[in-house]
Amino acid sequence: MSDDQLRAAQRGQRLQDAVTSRHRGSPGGRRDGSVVPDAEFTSYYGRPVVKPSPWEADIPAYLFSGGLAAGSSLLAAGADLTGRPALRRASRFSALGALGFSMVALVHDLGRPARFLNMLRTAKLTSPMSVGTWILSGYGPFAGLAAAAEVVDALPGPLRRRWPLRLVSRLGRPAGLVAAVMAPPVASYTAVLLADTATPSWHEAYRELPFVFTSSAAAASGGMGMLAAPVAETGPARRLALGGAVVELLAERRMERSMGITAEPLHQGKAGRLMRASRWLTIGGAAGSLLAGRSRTAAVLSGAALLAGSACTRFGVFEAGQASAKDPRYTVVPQRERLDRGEPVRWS
Amino acid sequence: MVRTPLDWPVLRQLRGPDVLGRGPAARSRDTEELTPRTKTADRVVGSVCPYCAVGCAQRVFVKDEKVVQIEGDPDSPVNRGRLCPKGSASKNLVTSPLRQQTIRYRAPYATEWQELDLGTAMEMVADRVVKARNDTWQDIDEKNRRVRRTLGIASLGGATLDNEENYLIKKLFTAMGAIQIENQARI
Amino acid sequence: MKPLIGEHSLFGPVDPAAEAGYVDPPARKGFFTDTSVCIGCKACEVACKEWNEIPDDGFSLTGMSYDNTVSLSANTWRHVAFVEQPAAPAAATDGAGTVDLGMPGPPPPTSPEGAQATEELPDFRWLMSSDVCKHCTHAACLDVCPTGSLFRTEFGTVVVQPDICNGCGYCVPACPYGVIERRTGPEGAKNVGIAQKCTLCYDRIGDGQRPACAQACPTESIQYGDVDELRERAKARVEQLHEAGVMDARLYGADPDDGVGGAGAFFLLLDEPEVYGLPPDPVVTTRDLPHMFRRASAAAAALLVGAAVAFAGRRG
Amino acid sequence: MIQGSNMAEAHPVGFQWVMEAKARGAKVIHVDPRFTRTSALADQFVPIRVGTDIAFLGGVINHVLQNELDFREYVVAYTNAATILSEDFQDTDDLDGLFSGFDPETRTYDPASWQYADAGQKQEGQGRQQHEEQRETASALQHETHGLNVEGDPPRDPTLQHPRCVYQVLKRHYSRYTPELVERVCGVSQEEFLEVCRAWTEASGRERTTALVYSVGWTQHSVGVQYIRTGAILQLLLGNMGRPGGGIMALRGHASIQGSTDIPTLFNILPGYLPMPNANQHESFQDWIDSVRHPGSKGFWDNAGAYAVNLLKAYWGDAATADNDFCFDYLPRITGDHGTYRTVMDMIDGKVKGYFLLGQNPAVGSAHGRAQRLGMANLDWLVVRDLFEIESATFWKNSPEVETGEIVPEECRTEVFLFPAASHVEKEGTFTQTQRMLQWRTKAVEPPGDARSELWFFYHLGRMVRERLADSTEERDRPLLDLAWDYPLHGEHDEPSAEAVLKEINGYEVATGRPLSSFTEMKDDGSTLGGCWIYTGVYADGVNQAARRKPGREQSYVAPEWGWAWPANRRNLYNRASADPDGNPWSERKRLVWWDPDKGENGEWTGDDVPDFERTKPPTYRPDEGQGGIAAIAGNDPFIMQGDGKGSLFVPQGLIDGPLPTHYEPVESPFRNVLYGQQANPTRKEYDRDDNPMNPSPPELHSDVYPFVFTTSRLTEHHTAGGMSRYLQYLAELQPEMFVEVSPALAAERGLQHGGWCHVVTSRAAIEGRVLVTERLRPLRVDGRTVHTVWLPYHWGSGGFVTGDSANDLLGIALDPNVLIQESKVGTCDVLPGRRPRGRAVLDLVASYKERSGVDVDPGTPIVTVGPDADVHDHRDPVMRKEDGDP
Repeated sequence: MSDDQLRAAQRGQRLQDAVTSRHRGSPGGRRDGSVVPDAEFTSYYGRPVVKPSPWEADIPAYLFSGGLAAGSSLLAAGADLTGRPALRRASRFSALGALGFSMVALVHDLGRPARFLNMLRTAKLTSPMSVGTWILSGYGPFAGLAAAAEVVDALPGPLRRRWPLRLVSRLGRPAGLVAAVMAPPVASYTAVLLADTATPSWHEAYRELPFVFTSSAAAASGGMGMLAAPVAETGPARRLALGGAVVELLAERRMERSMGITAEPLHQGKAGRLMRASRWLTIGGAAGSLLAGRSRTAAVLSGAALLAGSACTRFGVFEAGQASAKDPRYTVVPQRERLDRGEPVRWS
Repeated sequence: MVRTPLDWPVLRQLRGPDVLGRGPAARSRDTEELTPRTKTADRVVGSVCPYCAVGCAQRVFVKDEKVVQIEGDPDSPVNRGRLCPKGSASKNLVTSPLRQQTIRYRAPYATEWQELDLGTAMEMVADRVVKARNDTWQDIDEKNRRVRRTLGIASLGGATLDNEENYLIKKLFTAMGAIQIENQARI
Repeated sequence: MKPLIGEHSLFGPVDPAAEAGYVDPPARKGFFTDTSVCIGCKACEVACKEWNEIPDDGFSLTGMSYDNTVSLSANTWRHVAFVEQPAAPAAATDGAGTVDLGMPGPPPPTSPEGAQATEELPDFRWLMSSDVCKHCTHAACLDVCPTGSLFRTEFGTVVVQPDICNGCGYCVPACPYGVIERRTGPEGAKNVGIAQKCTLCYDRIGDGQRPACAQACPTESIQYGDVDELRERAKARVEQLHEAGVMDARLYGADPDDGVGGAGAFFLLLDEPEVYGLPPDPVVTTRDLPHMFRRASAAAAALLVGAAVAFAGRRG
Repeated sequence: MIQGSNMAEAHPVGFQWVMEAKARGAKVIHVDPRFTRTSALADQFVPIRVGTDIAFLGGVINHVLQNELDFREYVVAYTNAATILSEDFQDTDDLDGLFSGFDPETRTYDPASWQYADAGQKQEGQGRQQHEEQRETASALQHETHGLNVEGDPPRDPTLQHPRCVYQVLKRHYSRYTPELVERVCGVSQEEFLEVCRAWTEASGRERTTALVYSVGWTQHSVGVQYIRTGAILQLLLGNMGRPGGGIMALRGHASIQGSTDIPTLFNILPGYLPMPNANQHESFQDWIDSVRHPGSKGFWDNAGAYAVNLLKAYWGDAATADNDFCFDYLPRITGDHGTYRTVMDMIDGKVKGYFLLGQNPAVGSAHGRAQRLGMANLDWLVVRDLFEIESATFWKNSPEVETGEIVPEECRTEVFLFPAASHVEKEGTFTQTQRMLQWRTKAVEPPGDARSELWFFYHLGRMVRERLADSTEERDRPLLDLAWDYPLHGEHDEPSAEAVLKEINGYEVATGRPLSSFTEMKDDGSTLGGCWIYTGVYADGVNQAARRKPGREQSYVAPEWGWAWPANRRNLYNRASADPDGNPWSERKRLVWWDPDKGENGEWTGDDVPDFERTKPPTYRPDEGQGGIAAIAGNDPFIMQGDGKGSLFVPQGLIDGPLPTHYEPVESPFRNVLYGQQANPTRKEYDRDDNPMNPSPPELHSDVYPFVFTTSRLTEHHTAGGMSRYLQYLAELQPEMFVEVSPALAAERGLQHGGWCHVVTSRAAIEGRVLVTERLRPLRVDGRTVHTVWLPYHWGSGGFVTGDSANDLLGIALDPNVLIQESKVGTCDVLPGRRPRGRAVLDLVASYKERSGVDVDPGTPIVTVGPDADVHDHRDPVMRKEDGDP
């Protein structure tokens, strides 16, 4: 007899009470403070209705690094076009680095990593993951090529002039521009990836989540630029970071208002801590970015804060979704309310 | 089936009509070759569930001298092909990893099992039966009644034994003079 | 050529096999699970495991009545729920008043109400229901699968192809019923790391046999057949029960207009769906997918514009 | 009507037919101590205190008789209702719970006064001794299986008015079983009770029938046989016997448990229900035969001589001749109780050397597990044949007694052989199932490794024993050496042919080998042989009839061509009763077998089933005076195995504990018998030993030490002692742990936590399990008090994927006097929160309870609690005892 079993049994008892609560006319109690008043609902021994995703930290890390890569590619292209070589170089490298990291995270999270290439077996418009894979497959080589061009450019002259390398160097700008054009979907599709599920706190966020994620990507990549490039060249990065941070804070607030009770998990437990951290880091980073034009230290600190804030956003949203899936309340109550209002979801 | 690059599902999607890649375009080779093992079995024999006494008929599917499936026999007027969880688990009964397949022998005062081969074990049991019978034989009992029996050998059988088995058991023990021959039917 | 995404491709009533591109598919197959005759024997769970060679789900007592498999999972493709329902509020624990040690001696003062003990619980119910994958008309798991491992069969059912699945896990949170799951063990079991769920015994039905669970079910609580016919049968059964005074009987998942376009495996329940652990008004998430993609495109465009604006500013 | 059975859980596939009947409008009623999966599907569930079924059914009988709701035409014509009893008969109301003829010394009855008026009184004087003997040898019921011994024509009063006719006796006997009494004894409300009465009677009669289902919830009691008798009386009164949709169905729990009594491995009978010869009574071959056929008596047992000769001939072949009484002398003699529980006591006492366990796990599955294991630990050798390493094979290393130090492996001398057995698909043969149907199993694969069938094991064991004795000149070895032990072998393992054995069981002509088609072909001169006369026909025409598998959908609903049912492939016993005395169906709806005057030469019985009647005996046939045997059965007497051809409402012979079922409390009960001074079955079999204590019950003191009632039973997901389920992953996971079900009220009273642990204590053992608090168990008000019932499944032991304590350890051994089956469905106990003590401490706990209850001080429960000699502390309030005046 393991402790797990005992716990399960005790849970069974508590939850049996929950099952019978409706018949006894008492409300299904909440265990911790919540924004919305207690709603009476019934469940099967308090068991979740939907299953949480089997994803671990790899996936929010992937969401974050994908956004960072996308924003960085945009920064790199802008820097390239406006003659900011240091910012360009840093951004191209961070784009590639983030992309590489995200790929590793993605593959690592598979149940059968060796079958990664099966992702390209079909092209499914109904699957955000398939769509995203194809977007990444388009974006990745160009982002890689742009970063390769930076490497070539850093090589000693004679070597650099060998023909394949020279070609790489020549292709740096066009590749970087193509990557930049493809980058925004890389940042925004991940929001659809989460929203296109039955996980209550993800799905209910589907209207605003893309804006939260892209603005968060902007803040992160701006922060990265501030961190990695000399102050002189980071003006656009600071502006991107500031703009991203402000929009993220606004979009996140708007998102929560649209979610009903499924916003609760964003305030509770691990997700709540992450979201609060995200907010303060983003506000701090945004404030710091105003000073970052003058102080390298401020730039580094606020850049790091923004990166961390963006990461916290992704982890927070991820965890809130997981938590919402594990509590039947977030699945049952909105649906039950819908039915009780006489508004079931029907085709006709 | 030979695979060519043209079988790449993305191309199959593009060729239509399954543009969204949900149906025919997504089918794999294993899927195309899927066959139930009830169909590929070498033979199917009629059996009866060994658990309760309802008498549900079973069909046992055998492939390569292994039981690959046991399910209810739809022809049976008793169960009409249906089985309860125990009947449904009877392949698990036959193939359980805990199934005993060799003789285990525990010597007097031993703390562990030891292995024996079947022939030796049978010889040992036969010796013990003969000895116990001789040692405890009664031609007459304490009240001087003619009984010609032994009270030194007893048996208790489960009720999953076949009629033919019970018949031989009772026949042999009766000839041997052993009378404490009992069965689950008394329990 | 039909449009890439038709009017009914993501939502609404449709023949799923035809929609998926099968030409002249056979009649859609499904389950009608009539829980009013379920005896909770779990033959379906075992028959399913025997046929599909599913590993055991661990040996732990849950205390959830006689349900020790808890829910549908990678290793449980049929799951029988047990719900014990006391009827009257006072019945739960009749308190100190009538508690008596059963010792010999004079009867306790409450003896005049002796008959109460049995009269208090006239409507005690023990509901049992065998749950299974719903084989939705609009199946979120299938639609979000990036590899095409999950696919629609010619029978309109939804099946995982274990030789394709790479275990991305996306189908798991996509299912509005919490059916599909990635197998994590036990060690050495086949298909570990791969999404697992009911196949409606695709191999068997392709050969004209019945799915293992329906074949085993002693009381025909699980009925297998053509979905159209099963829906008729289900409607008639509900009417019959209503006439017999069982007003709690209702169908679940049988309406082609519902949030998943109607389930291929639907149920007759004797209480609200959530009592059995089923979502009361499930909706396939991909119904909102076009909207999601539009919002994502807008957000992407905003990012592009935002970046441009960042560079358009004065040189700092 | 389902009572004493949890059909949906224990026989789920059989339950499909109940569900089908329900869908067609049948009302399903379940009477049980616990709300089970059967109750969940029933139209009405009636909770009843465990062990009070006779009071409940007696109440229904009373309802029927008081309101004259019986099917009168059927009752007068087909039962012994009109038969007039002896003047000497005194009922339990006259004697405070005893019938006339009781001897407190031996606790047995002399049944002389129970006889029909004017019946031969030849048993007088001998009767008591006979009852004592019968209890020891579980042979009383032979009168039931061998038919009532009736000579002459006892007087009858078809108006049923005679005060001593069975009908009136019955009416008086049950007159105190009123709804109020049922409520007081059983804890069933009067409303619910009357609802059952209404449903049962309304669904019985000419146009409708009610089926009654029971299982071991009825048999495993100290009055088990009388439980079933009560059901039989009711079904006879309502005209439900021998008719389609009626009858009494015993749902048997093991694949071939019916076969195990037909072709028994039981100490008291030989195949075909022939008795094992008894050293006292069967001195000669003729004595033995006559004890079965009762010369001059009526009915089908008249041919017993032929059946016996054929069996002996099958056993000893050429050696069995008319000159040597067909080797009758070779049969060993029984002299008393040699049943499994007696034998276990003998093992503890060191009298038994060797023990075979054949697919049986008494360490978990038999009552009083501790006694079972201590017995096994005191043998010279033990042979266990099983699929798995069951607890009975490992008692010497991991039993509870090893934990307490009562068995020390280094000091335990028992040699243990564990032989792997073949599974049901690895051998061929027949099972006989609950409906008396034999079904043949074809072998699918060879058994793995050293696994072999019992057929192989015993054939070769016999061969080897015979080889060892081949040169013996000892007279005692003749039966072995003369044994017909020559079966064709086949396969790589020399497997004997099961089909050859089946042919021997069926019987054949010795000279030609032609299989017999019917037991009527059996000769008593040695020209035919057959191992089990009731199975004759299973190999008719040389065809294995049990192997027939003509699809059910291609046959009538009786499906006569699927398998083979004994006797004579008859599916419904006594089906002559489905027609009225004139031979016409009682109703067209309920027709099964009827007389067709136009068939054959002078008319024949015909119908959907094989008629259970002589095919050409017309309904108008009346025997001549003085005729015996089959010819004495009239054309309107459907119960052809009974001496008078009538269904027995009153049973003058054959039952040790009385001619009519009477409510007695279980041996262990917290309640005093409300009806009579006699507390429990006065004739029950008990082993009064220190190692078999019984918890005290009123009128003894200290029954409050064990205040709760417990009962045990099966779960769908497991099989009996778990030997065929705990070792399977797919079943083990469904019910993974031993648990104890209690009501919320009891949980509150004893501080038990749902999901936590508790332990249950009796004077035999303390076992633990996880607590399941459930309202499926509800406290009942009985005799003005609340009684709590504790329920335990008994599937667990120390082996397999899932383990736990064994519920059967809690039980003591007290047996039904008629059949020596233990009372394992009810006992008293205490329940405590938390896990039980470990090691020796558990013995201390049990001992402290015994001390408090006085079990140690005063061993031996007083069994007779009424009469001048009854030495009991009766502290009852006399007013509570008998409202209508104590004698």
